[in-house]
Amino acid sequence: MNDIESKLRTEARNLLEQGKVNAIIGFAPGSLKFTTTPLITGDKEDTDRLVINPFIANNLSVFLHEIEGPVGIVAKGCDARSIVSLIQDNQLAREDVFILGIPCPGVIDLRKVEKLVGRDRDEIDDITRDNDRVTVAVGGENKEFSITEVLRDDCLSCESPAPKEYDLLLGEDNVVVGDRELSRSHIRELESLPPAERWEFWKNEFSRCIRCYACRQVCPACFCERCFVEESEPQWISPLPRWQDNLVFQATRVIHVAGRCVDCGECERACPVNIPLRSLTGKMDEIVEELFGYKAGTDKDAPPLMTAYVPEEAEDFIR
Amino acid sequence: MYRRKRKILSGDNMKKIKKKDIGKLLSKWQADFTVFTPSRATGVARMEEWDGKDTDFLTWYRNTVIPPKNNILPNMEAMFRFQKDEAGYQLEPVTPEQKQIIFGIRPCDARALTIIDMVFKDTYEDRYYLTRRQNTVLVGLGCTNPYESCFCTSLGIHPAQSADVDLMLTDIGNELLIEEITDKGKELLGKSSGLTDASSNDEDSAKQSRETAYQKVTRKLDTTGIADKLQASFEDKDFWEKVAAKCITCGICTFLCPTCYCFDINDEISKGSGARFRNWDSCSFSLYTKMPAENPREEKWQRVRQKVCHKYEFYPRLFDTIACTGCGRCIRFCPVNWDITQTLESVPEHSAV
Amino acid sequence: MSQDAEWEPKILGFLCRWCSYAGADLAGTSRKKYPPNVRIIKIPCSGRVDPLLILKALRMGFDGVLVSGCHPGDCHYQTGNYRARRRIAITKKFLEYIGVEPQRVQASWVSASEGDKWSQVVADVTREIKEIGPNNLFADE
Amino acid sequence: MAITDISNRKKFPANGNVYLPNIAVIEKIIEETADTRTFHFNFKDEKLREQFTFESGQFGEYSVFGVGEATFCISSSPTRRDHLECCVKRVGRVTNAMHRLGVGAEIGVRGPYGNSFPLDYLKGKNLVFVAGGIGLAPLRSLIWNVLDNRNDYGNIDIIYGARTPGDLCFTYDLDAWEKDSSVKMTTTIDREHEGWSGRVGFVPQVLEQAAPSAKNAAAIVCGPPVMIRFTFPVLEKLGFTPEQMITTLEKRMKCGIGKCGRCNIGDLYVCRDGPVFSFAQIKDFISSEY
Repeated sequence: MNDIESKLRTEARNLLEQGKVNAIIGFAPGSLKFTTTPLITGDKEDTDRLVINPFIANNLSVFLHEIEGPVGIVAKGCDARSIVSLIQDNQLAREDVFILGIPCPGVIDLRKVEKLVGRDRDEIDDITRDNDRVTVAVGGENKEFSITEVLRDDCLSCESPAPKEYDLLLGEDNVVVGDRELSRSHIRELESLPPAERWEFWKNEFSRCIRCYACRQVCPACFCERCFVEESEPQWISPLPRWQDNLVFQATRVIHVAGRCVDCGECERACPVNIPLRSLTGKMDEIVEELFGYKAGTDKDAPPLMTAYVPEEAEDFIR
Repeated sequence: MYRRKRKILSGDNMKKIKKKDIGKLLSKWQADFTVFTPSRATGVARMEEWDGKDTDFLTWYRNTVIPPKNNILPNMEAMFRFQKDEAGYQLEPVTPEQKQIIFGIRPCDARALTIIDMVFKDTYEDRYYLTRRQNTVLVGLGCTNPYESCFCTSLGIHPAQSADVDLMLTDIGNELLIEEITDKGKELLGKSSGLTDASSNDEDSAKQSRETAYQKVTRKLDTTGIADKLQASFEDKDFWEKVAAKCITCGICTFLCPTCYCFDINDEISKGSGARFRNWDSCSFSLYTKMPAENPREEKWQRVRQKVCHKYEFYPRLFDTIACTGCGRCIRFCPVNWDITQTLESVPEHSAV
Repeated sequence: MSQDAEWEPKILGFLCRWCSYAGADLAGTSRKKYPPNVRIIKIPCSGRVDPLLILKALRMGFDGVLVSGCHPGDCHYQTGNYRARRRIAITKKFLEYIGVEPQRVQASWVSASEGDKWSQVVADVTREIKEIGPNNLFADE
Repeated sequence: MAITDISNRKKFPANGNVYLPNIAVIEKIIEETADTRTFHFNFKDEKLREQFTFESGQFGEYSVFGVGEATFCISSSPTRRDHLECCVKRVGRVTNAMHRLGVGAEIGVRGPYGNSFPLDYLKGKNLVFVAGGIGLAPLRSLIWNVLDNRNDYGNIDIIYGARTPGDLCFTYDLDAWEKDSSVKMTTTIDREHEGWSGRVGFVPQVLEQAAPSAKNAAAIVCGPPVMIRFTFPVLEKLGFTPEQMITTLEKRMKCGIGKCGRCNIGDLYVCRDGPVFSFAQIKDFISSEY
C-alpha cells in the first residue's frame, strides 16, 4: 500500500464518520488483472478497499448525479476537470462534492501494453512502474518500456494530472509526464489525408459500431436526461446500427460535448469495438482551444463555452 | 441443470487434419457454403466471411469479441420489404437462404445457441432465426487458452468439448482432431479433403489437451439453488441498488452476451418503399420498457436485476437452463468491471418465499 | 456524365424569422432573381440551430446547409446569433476534419432589409456547392 | 383456472411467418376523446376475413408501414364479426402516425396474440367490470361478448371512470349499457366538472360505495396502473379473493409473441402468458415491476 492510498483511506473514513459526506466514490481492486472498479459506498468499512494504482481508469464523476450530496470523490486531474465542468453547467453544486485530489501519475493503457508484448492482458504476469520505466513481466520474461509508450493517450496530453480544483490534495503536485504531440499523432495523421479518405476512414470505423452507447454512458459530459438518439418524435437518427447513423450519432455527440469534454479518454477505452473516439473528441478539444482559447474544466466560474461569446469573435466563415 | 446427452464415438471414425491444411479445407467448403471464421479484419474480433487465405486465427484466436450469435441473430436484419402501389401495400418477406459454416465456434458460444433456440422455438416459431440456424453448420474448436474471465465449467460446459456443435475440433499440436457430433457434421465431413485417420495416440493427446483446458478455467461460480435465492431476493432493493451502483447502463454486457437475444423492431422508408428490421436491444436501456406514462424498469437497479434474474432465475424456470455460458465477455468488456459472478455470489440468503 | 450538367443542388436553409426570413421575403417581393435551390425552414432564432439539424440534413441527402440569422448585435433575443456563431464555427471545423467538404455548411447574416444580400448569398452558396458536386457522403456503395 | 396456459393458444393463421403482418383497411374512425380514436378495420384478404377468429382480451400488433408497430387490444367483440376494432390513444411515434391515417388507409395487423378472458370461469357468475379511461377498450370486447350471451351470466355491474367528461371513451356504448336494464352501469369522473351532473369520484372509491358482493362473482379490472393498484385493495375489502380478480396488463411490446424480451414480469411474459392475469398470479410482483 502506498502513501497516497493509506492517506486516502484515512481521509475517506473520516469524511464518512464525521458525516461530512453521504458517500465516497473511489476505486477498489477489480476482479480481473490490472483493473480497478468504481467503489460507491456510504459504509466506512469499505474505505479499506480504496486503492490508487496505475489502473484507476474510470472517470468517477459520471456517478455524481446519481447520489445525493455531499459526496466525497477520488479525483484524478481529468476527473476534477469534469467536476469543474459539471459545476459550470449547473449539474453540480461545489459544496455538494468533496474532492479528494490524486496527483495522477498517469494511467496505463492496457491495449498499448497488449500490442507491445503481443499478449492479452490476462496472459501478462505483472506490470510495474518505476518513474519513467515500466516493466512488463510476461512468459517468464521482463520487458522494459518507457512510460510514454504505455500511458493512455489522454494522459500523455494531460496538462493537469494533479487536480487544480480540490478540497484535499493527497500528495504533491507532480511533474507532467507528457508527450502531447505523440498523443495527438493519430489526429495529425488523419489530417494529412485528403477529405474523402478521412471520411472513408470514419465510415469504416463506424461500420462496426454496435450502438451499445458505452461511449455516452461513461462520459460525464453526456448528462442529458434524454439523449437525442432516443427521441422518437421526430426520430433524429435511425435506431438501426448503420454506419451512417452511427457516425451521425457520434459526430453529434462530440459536438454536443464541445467545451465539456475534458479529454479523459474514457469513451475510447470503453468502446468494445475499438473505435478511436479520442481522435474525434481530441480534435474537438483542439478546435475549441484554437477558436476560443477555451480549455474545458479549468475554471469553475467561467460560463460554459456554448453559452458565452465575445462580440468580436472571428466570423470569417459567415457571409 | 440442462445437459445434452453426448454421443459416444468409437475411436475408429475419428479423423484429423494438419493445421496447415485448414486453408484448403475451408476453400473446399466454400464451394457449398459461406464460411465464417474468426477475424480481426474489421478492427474487432468476430466471425467474418473467410477471405480465402488467412488462417492466422489458429494462433491468435481465443474468442471473438462479438459473439457468433451475430451470425444467426444479426445485430440488424431485414424481415420484410414493403412497397406501396395503386393496389396498396405489397409485402415481400426476406428469407435468409445462405448456407453457412461457422468455423471455430467455442463450446460456450455453441451452447448459447442451443439455449436461445428454446425461446425462438417456443409457442411461435421464429422463421428468421430458425432458418439461419438450420442453414448453419457449427464447427467447434476447443479452447486451449481460456480467459481469466471465463467460468464456463461452472455452467456445465467443457471449454474443449461440445455436443452443441456439428463437428468438434481439438488442438493436438500441429494437427486438429475432428469429431463428428451430428449428422450435419458427418455430411460436412463427407465433403472434406485432407483428412487422415486419427490414431489412439492422437486421441490421447486430444484428451490431454481438453483436460488442460478444463483445468485452466479457474473462475468458479456456485450456481446451486441460485434461482430460488434470486427469487427470494427479488424485492431486496438495498441489495440490488448496491450491486447496480457502479453500472453505467450501457449495452456492452448484453450486446456481447452470446445468450442475450432481446431485440427491437424498426421500420425504414424512403419514397414509398421500405423495410422492417429487427436489431439488438438491451434491457440495460431505460427506453427498453418505457411506456408513455410509466416505466416498470426506470431505475438502473431494476434493469440490473432484470438482467441477472432473466439469466439465472426466469430462464431456468421457463426452459430448465441457466441462460449464461460463462463466456466472461460481460466481465471482460465491462467499462466498470461489473462482474456477474461477484453479484451472484453476494445474493443474500433470504428465507424462501 | 450528362446528368451532372443538369444536376442542381438541394440546400436546406434555416432562417431566423426576425431577420433572414424577412430578408428572403423581401427578396421575393422585390422580384429579385436568384437560384431556387434553397428550401427554407423558418426558425425562431439562428441560436436554435442544434448542430444535429445540420448533420440530419446532410444525412437526409441535402447537398448543403445554410444557417442565416441577424447581424451581430441585432438578435431579437440579444445573444442568440452569437451562440449560433460558436456552434456553427465548431461544427464546420469538426465536420471538415472528418471529411465533409466545408462548403456544405454555410452561414450568413442577412437582415430584414437585405433582400439584395439574400439573393447574393443564395447565388454564391448555390454556386459553391454546385462546384463540389452532390452529397454522396452517406451513400452505400 | 390457468389463465396463462398457452398450450391451446390460437396461432396467427397466416403464411407461417409470424412477423409478417396482414394488410387491413380502415373503414371507419371514431373520435373518442381529444387524443383517442377507435379504428374500425377489416382484412383486405377476403379469405382471411372469414378465417380470422379471436377471443375477448387478445391483442394485435398494428403497423403503420415506414413508422413501425404498436400493440393494441382488439376492442370489438368476437360475437360481432362485421369488422374489427382497436382503440388508439395518441402517445408516441406509431400512434401519432395512426391518427394521421384516414378511412381507406392500409395498416398491417398481426395477431391475435395473447390469452383471453376466461369465459368458462366467468360463466354463471356475477360480473363486476371496473375500468378507467382507455382501459375500457379490452373490457368492452368482453362486455359485448357477455351481453350477446346474456343468459350465461349473472348480474352485471359496470363501473367506469375518466378524468373529465371529455375523457370518457365509448360514450355510445355507455349509453347503450345505461339503457340495458340487465346492467347496472355507473359512470364517474374524477373531479367536479362544468356541465357534468353525473357521479364524481375516483373509480376505486366509487367501487367501494357501490360495494358489489363477492359471492359467486368475478371482478374484471382495467385502467391506468395507478387505478388498478388502488382497485385491488378495495376488491379485497369487499371479499374478492385474488383468484376472483382479473385484469389485463399493458407493457411495452415489440414482437407480441414472447421473443423480444421486454414485457416480462418475472418469468411471465405479458404477451405470451397474458395479457389477462388473475391478481393471484401477479400479486408478488405488483409492488415492484408492475
